[in-house]
Parts: sequence; C-alpha cells; structure tokens
Amino acid sequence: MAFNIYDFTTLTHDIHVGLAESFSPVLATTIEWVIVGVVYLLFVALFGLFLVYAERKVCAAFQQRLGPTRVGPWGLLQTIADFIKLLMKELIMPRKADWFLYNLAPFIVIIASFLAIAVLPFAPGLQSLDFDIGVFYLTAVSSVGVIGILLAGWSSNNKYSLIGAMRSGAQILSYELSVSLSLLTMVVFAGTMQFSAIVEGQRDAWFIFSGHIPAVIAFVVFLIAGTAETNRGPFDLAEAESELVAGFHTEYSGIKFAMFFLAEYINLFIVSAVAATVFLGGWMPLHFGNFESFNHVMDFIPPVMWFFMKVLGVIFVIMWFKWTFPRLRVDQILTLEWKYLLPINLVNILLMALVVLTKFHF
Amino acid sequence: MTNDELILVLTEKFPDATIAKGNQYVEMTVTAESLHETAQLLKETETFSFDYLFCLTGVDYPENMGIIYHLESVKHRHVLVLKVRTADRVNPAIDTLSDIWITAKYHEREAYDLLGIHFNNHTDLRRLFLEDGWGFPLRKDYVDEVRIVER
Amino acid sequence: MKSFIEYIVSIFKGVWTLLIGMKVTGKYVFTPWKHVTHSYPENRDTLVMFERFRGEVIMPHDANNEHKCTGCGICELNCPNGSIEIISKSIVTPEGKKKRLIDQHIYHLGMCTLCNLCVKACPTGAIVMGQNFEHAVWDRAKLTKVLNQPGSKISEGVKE
Amino acid sequence: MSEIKEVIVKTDRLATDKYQVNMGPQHPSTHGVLRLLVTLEGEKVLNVQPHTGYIHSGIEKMCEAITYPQIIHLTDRMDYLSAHMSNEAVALCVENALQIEVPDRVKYIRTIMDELTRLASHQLWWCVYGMDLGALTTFFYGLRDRELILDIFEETCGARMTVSYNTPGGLMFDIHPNFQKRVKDYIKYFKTKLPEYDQLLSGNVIMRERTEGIGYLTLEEAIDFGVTGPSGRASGFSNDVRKHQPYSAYPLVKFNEILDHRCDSLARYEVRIKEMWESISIIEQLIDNIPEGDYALKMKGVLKLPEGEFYQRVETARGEFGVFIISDGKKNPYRLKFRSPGFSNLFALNNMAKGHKIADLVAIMSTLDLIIPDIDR
Repeated sequence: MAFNIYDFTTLTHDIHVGLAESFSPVLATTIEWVIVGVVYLLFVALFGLFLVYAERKVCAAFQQRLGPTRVGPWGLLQTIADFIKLLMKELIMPRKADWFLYNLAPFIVIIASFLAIAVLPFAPGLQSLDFDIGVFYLTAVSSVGVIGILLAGWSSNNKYSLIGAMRSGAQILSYELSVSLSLLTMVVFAGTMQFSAIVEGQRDAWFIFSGHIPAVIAFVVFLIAGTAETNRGPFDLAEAESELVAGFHTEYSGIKFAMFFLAEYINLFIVSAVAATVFLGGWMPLHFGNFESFNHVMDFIPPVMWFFMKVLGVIFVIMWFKWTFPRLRVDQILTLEWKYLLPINLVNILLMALVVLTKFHF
Repeated sequence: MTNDELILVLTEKFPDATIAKGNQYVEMTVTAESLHETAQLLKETETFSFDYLFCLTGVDYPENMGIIYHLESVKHRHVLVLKVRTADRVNPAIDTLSDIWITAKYHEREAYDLLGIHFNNHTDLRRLFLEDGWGFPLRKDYVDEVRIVER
Repeated sequence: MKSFIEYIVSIFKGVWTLLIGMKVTGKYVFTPWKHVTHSYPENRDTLVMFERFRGEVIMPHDANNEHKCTGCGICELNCPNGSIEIISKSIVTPEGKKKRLIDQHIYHLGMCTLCNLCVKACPTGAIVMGQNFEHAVWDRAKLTKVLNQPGSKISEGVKE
Repeated sequence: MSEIKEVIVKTDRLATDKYQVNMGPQHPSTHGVLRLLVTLEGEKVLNVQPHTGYIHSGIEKMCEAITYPQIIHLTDRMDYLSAHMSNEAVALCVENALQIEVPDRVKYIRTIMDELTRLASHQLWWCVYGMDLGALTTFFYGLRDRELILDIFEETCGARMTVSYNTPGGLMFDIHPNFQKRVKDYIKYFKTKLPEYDQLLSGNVIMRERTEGIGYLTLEEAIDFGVTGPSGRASGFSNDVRKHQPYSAYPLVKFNEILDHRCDSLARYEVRIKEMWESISIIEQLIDNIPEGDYALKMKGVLKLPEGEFYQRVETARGEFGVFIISDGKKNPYRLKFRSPGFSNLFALNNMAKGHKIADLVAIMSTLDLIIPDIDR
C-alpha cells in the first residue's frame, strides 16, 4: 500500500498510547481533547484567513484587478492585518438590543461550524470523530448555525437585520432539505453513513464517476444547495449588500463581526470538504482503471494534498458562482428549492436506487 | 400642428387669453382664475391634447410671481408655453394643476420650496429640498449673510 | 405533458445561460496578468498626464524669474468662484509715469473648480493649467497660493 | 389575569404589522444621498416616498449671479455623468438667444462628444445595475470600458468628468490630434465588449427572472409623470429630443429611436443596451466626416442676452434636459431653470415599486438611472 507512508493512524495512535501510559486515563483524555481542540482552532483560524485572502485574489482576477498587494509579499499578510484591525475595533451594541442574545449569536454560529468540521476526514487517520452516522451528524449540526443567524437578526433590534435573518431562516431551512437529500442519494450508493467508509469505498473510482448520471446530478444539486446553505454567491440575500446594508450582521462590529465572517468561510470550507469527500473521493488519489503507471504516480501525492486540492477546486467553483451571478429574490430562491431542486432530488434518489439495485454502475 | 396653426386654434378656443408667438414656442398668458379650467381643456381637447408637462418654472417678478408651464403634446408634437401670474408677491397663491398632470405635483412642491408660491388644493404641499422655516431662496429679496458671499 | 417538457427545457436553458455567463468571467480569471488596474503610487515615475489635463492654475516663470502677468484682473473677473485675487501695486517708472503692476496673484485652489475660464481669458497667456493632481495637504491654508514667485517681474515685451 | 387573556386573543391570529424603513441617505444602493421612506409589510413594498434635498446646492440661485460662460461649468456638477450634454444645453440656449450659428465642425464634435458621454453613462449604469442585482463583477467590466472613454475626454477636454468643453459659440479647445484615432480604436474595442455584457447579464436567467414584469410603468403613467429618456421609451413614450427637436448634428445622422412597449425593468434594461449600439453607429457616421473649420466663433468679452425667454431641450443619458433662461438684457440671467430628467423620473418610483419585494425596489430604482445632484440641483 502506497498510502502507508502518509498514514496518520500510527502518529495519532502513538500520541494516544504515550499519553495513556504517562497520565491517568481522565487526564490523558483531557489532554487529548485539548490537543485536538487547539489543532482544530489553529487550523480553522489559519485556513479561514487564507480563504479570505484567496477569495479576494480570485475575485480580483475575475474582475481584472490585482487584489491586495501592499501588506506582505503579494499581499499575503493582508487578512492578518485586517484581523488585527477587527480585534482592536470597538464593540458597539445598539442600546435597545437584547444584550444576552446579541452576544450569544456569534458564538452559536461559529460553534456550529466547528462541530461540523469534527467529522471530516482530512487524510487516513486524521479525523477526530468517526461516527457511523457521520453524514447524519453533519447535516444535523450544520443547521444549528441558522439559529445563531436568526438570533443575531432578531436581537440587534434593526429592521434590516431582522429582514436578513428571516430571509436566512427561510432559505437555510429549505436548502437543508436539498443538501440532505443529495447526500442521501450518495449514502444509498455508498451503503454507509460513515465518512471514512465512504472514502474507503471510492478507492477504485470516485463516486461521481462510478455513480455516473445520478451522482453528477446529486453533485450539482449539492453544490447549488451548499452555496445557498453558506449564504454565499447568488444566494446571499441574508446579507444582500445592495438591499439590506449588511443583513443580519449590520449591527455587529469588531471581533463579533469577525466571528460571523470567519464562520461564513468555515462553512464554505465544510461544504466544499463534504462535496470533495462524498463525491470526489476525499483524500483518495485520482485513479484510472488500467493506467497502472499513472495511478502509481498519483499515489505519491500525499492524501492530505489530494484532499485540499479537491476542496480548493470546489471552493473555486463556488467563488466563480458568486462573482458571476446576480442575486436571486427571496421568492425565487424558494421557488428554486421547492419547484426545481426538491423534485429533481427525489427523482434522483429513485434513479440511484435503481442503479444500485440493478448494479448498473462502475 | 405648426405654431401659426396653433395660435389660430388657441385664439378661437380661448378668446380671453393673450396669445403671442415667442422666440420658439407659442406663448399663452391666462389669468389666475381661469388657469385650472384652461389647463383642463388644453389636456382634454382632442386638437390640443397637451398631455406632457415637461417644465414648470416659478419666477419672481418685481410685482408678482409668475408660473410658466411648458406643455407638449405627445400625439401632435406641438409645444405651448402657458403663463400665469399670481395676484400677490409676498403671499402668492395659485390653483394647483397636479390633478391634471401628476408630475406637476412635484414641480409645484419645488416651486413652493424655492419661491414660496402656495398652490391651492395641492394634496401634499411640503418643502422638497430645504428644511421647514428656511426662507425662499429664489426670491430676489432673499438674504442669507452666512452662505451667500457677494462679490 | 407539454408543461412537463417545458419545465425540463427551462431547467436546461437556465443552466445554459448561467454557463455562458461563467464563460465570460472564466475567460478573465484564467488570464490574471491582463489586469486593467494600475498600482498608483508605485507608477508615479512613469505616470504622464495628458497635456491638457487641468490640475491647477500655475504661472510659468522663465530662467530670469520673469512672468507674463500684467495684473489686468481679467482672470479675476472670469472666475466663477472667486478663487483668484489680484493685488496690484503702483510704481513710478524711471520716466516719471505712474504704473500699476502686479504685486501678488493669489489663487485659492480650494475654491477652484478647474473650469479653464481664467486661462482662456488671459490676454497675455500668463497663467496656464498645470498637470499636478496631488493636492492633498494637512492644512487648508496651504491651498491658498501666490502664483508669482517672490522677486519675479514681468518679462519685457509683454503688451500692457 | 385579564391581561393574559388579551394577549391570547391578540395572538390568536399571527399578528402582522406594517413598518417603515429609511433607505438612505446612507444606503449602499441609493447611489448617493437619496432617502426613501419605504413602508413595508414583511418583504412587500407598500409605499415609497422619496425625500430629496440632501445635496441641494442652489445652482439655480448661483446662476443668477454669474455670467453665461460661467454657468456652463456649473452644469457639469449637476448630472455629472452627462456633463457634456448639460454644457451643450446652456451653450445652445445662449446661441439661440443671440441667434448665431456655430460652424459645422463644432456641431459634429459636439454630437460625437454627446454620444461618447451617453456611452460612458450607460456603461456606468449597466455596471451599477449589475451590482444592485448582486452581480458584483459587472461593476468592474463597465468601469473598465468607461475609463477608456474618460481618457479620450481627458486628452481633448482636459477633464474626465466635469469636462466644461462647451462655450457659447463653440468649444473650449479644438479636438486633440489623436482624437479621431482614439475614438475609432475605442469603437472597435467596445464592439467586442458589448456582446459580453449581453452574455454576462442580459441573457442570464436570474437577471431575466428578476426583471421581467417587474416595475410596470404604463405609457399613460410615463407621460403623466414626465418619465423621459430610456426609462420613458421603455414604456413606449416616444420622447427622444434628438429625433423630435434635433440639435447640433443630429439632423444629419441616421439613427433609430429605441422604443419598447413592455414597460418593465427588462425593457428599460434592453433599451439602454440598444441605445449603446445606436450611439456607436452615430459616432461611426460622424467620426470620419468632421469638417474643417473653426472650433469656436469669436465672441464678445461680456455676453449679454436680449430680453426674453429662451428654452433649450437636449437629450441626456437620463432623459430630457431643459434649460430655461429668462433674460432681462443683463450679462447674467434674471431666472434660470434647469428641467432635470431625474427629478421627474424619481417620483414615478412609487407607482412602479408598489406591491413588489424590497429587492425589486432596489432593482427598479436602478433602472431609472438616478443621479442625485441632478435631482436636487
């Protein structure tokens, strides 16, 4: 197995064994939790910052601009400078805002994002929670974030925020359905809800290839619904800049605004990572049936690299949506979900079930 | 309809009005009392059908205020300048034409704002640009020692 | 059935128009070196304004510190904003004649709308439009300039 | 106890209420300092009441104190995107009053400049419209093309937006020697870019869904409100001053007045896109045929208009612009009135936006192409 040199299982196992030998079980588990927490926190913060930078550069390229160039080489430190600026900004709260809920909202949003990351397999062995109901868990926790958005909009005591939050509620509740159904299609195909097993099942061919037509349809639907779930691109009516100033986070400033901002990019990462894991083979390298030499070369690229290449690819496509399309109206967004995506999805599940039953797949 | 034809028809229809051939357009001066009736006829009579009011100007003349309406007929493509003078200069008042041309509603608000001409029966006569109690800047006797610097 | 076909067709048509839009933006994203923006303070050395560009009013002086302004005040009359003030002085020429000469040509850049009327009206071509556009200063008083340099005098041969 | 009962009775049906939102004066989509007092029921717009005057600068009052050549530079500051047309309106009005005929060269150059201004204005409108719909990239494509026109202006007129290129009796300068070549290059370039506008936005299914049947303004309403320019022509209101009361070189060129009878936002959008093609065609007809001659007539130092009233209409990018001068024979006007297109167009907004969603309000307002200094003056 070519993967072995890149397998993280031994590393994580050694840490676990080392800790268990040195400390009491309770302490060892606590330390493990802390380590995992810190690693995830660092990863999310850094990757979030990188995504903000990437978004600005990609958007600049779409618009024939240069993007940030001044801070650091090629403007690489721009987002860090921005983040420091946000940290130092004064926290302003509207006088008649609901103090408790107003302060709680950003935490709910960002915690929901963190919860979802836990089940994503980055590489063999690099996954903190390997549930056998992984997909189910992910769809469950990723919809918690909308509570934060609703609270933020309601508690700011601002009409724009309220409209934004209500739009967001309607939108995320509807699109949750499409995300779940398109994932369900793939669960039908994979026969499991465990993420590691889903990735393992794509060793020979990614699901988007082996599942052919229904898988491609599910992928497209997932991309659209996922974009809507992250309140991005043509579906950003929750913060619709030209209509609602900044939507649900109009009244937030400083670090609380930064939390919403970061959560948006983490959600973008989660959607892309799920798309990469379920449809594009996760950390599995690209293999073509009989091209042994090609497959061998592909094996030498580490699985983590594969995973992130796929994720960044999907992120790029989602950014492409955002920087090309006009925004939909609130009734159109619901029309798209209930009249187009949902029927397509239901038919698609049937199709996938037929494909699985007749074994008409690669 | 050419200007000359228009003058003929207008003289026939409105014997009381003063009709003259201006520099470019036919100019018709009416009294303040007959303004609303004349305007109604100008819009609704088939031969005129002046349905497009494109400019409404209030003017501060030495003795009274003048209001000048520029009318065009989309159908016949002729233009008429309708002029009227108020009786008083300090407290000018005139009938509104906003029930005939909706756009007059806003142009009249502007004239009220800048010249202080009161339009009778106007449904929504509020200031348009300036604050309440500002004064009427387009009047010739308007003084503002802070903002206007004389050279 | 017909409406169902229309429904399917509308999906594909819609997706197709979206793809066309993505093609246009995609064309630009993969050629990022063809950007159209400039990095402004960095390109200062190579930045050349058009010769008619109206940045500010200046009064050119030649090598002998001489200008062409007679102090007639036509520019002051033509200025719509009162941004030019001419302060003239009376001197007695060697021949014993009294003569009015310019003392200070004061120019308030902060009030100027760069309409070119003064330059156009100037009978001797003493003032022209300069190309400098970086007028930001910390103190508003610095926007009031005296155009004729200290110690300068009117060049010979300018008709009065 | 009784209080609780009351609450229960009240919440028996889900209580709904109207509420008011102030859009502006500081709002991303009002393009300046327009304030709209919007009454909403949920997302539905019940009433829109524009409040103007945040940028009222008293230009008409100022004009009463300055001379005619000086007035021209003030008109730049009103509708800054159609600066050249407004300049031309005053210049033409003064020329008419003095009964002088400018050389053909001046007429040709003025017409070309008019059309370039119209192109630039419609480009800016297009990109801002995209942005109001949420397609942020259009903004940069529109500005990219507009910058090149502004370069042409800068080379010939000396300024990019506030051109002040006209004077009574002619032009401020002759055209720059590069002018014709630059314009021809530009037209060639822009002909490749304009189809991209269509691909990116016009054909887009989201954009069509957002505009079709939205913001309906009937022909009668358009005439009654005096909605002119592309916004009025999209309701079938034939109001192109260039056709009906031609000025400058417009009698000499062939062009179509773009009319559309669909009356909705999409019609207003497409009228403007088609007008860009017409502008290109007008420029192409004129650019090679600029006659030789003087660029300005020799005028007196102090211009005094004869006593009387003079009106001049021109077609700016937003609609019919009028200058009404009442002269008492002095060097400055007794009363000067600007009939600005945006002023009349703005107040039709309530009729168009009523009953639509709040997102449509923004889109409808954007199709009117409002410039706030033009409204407030």
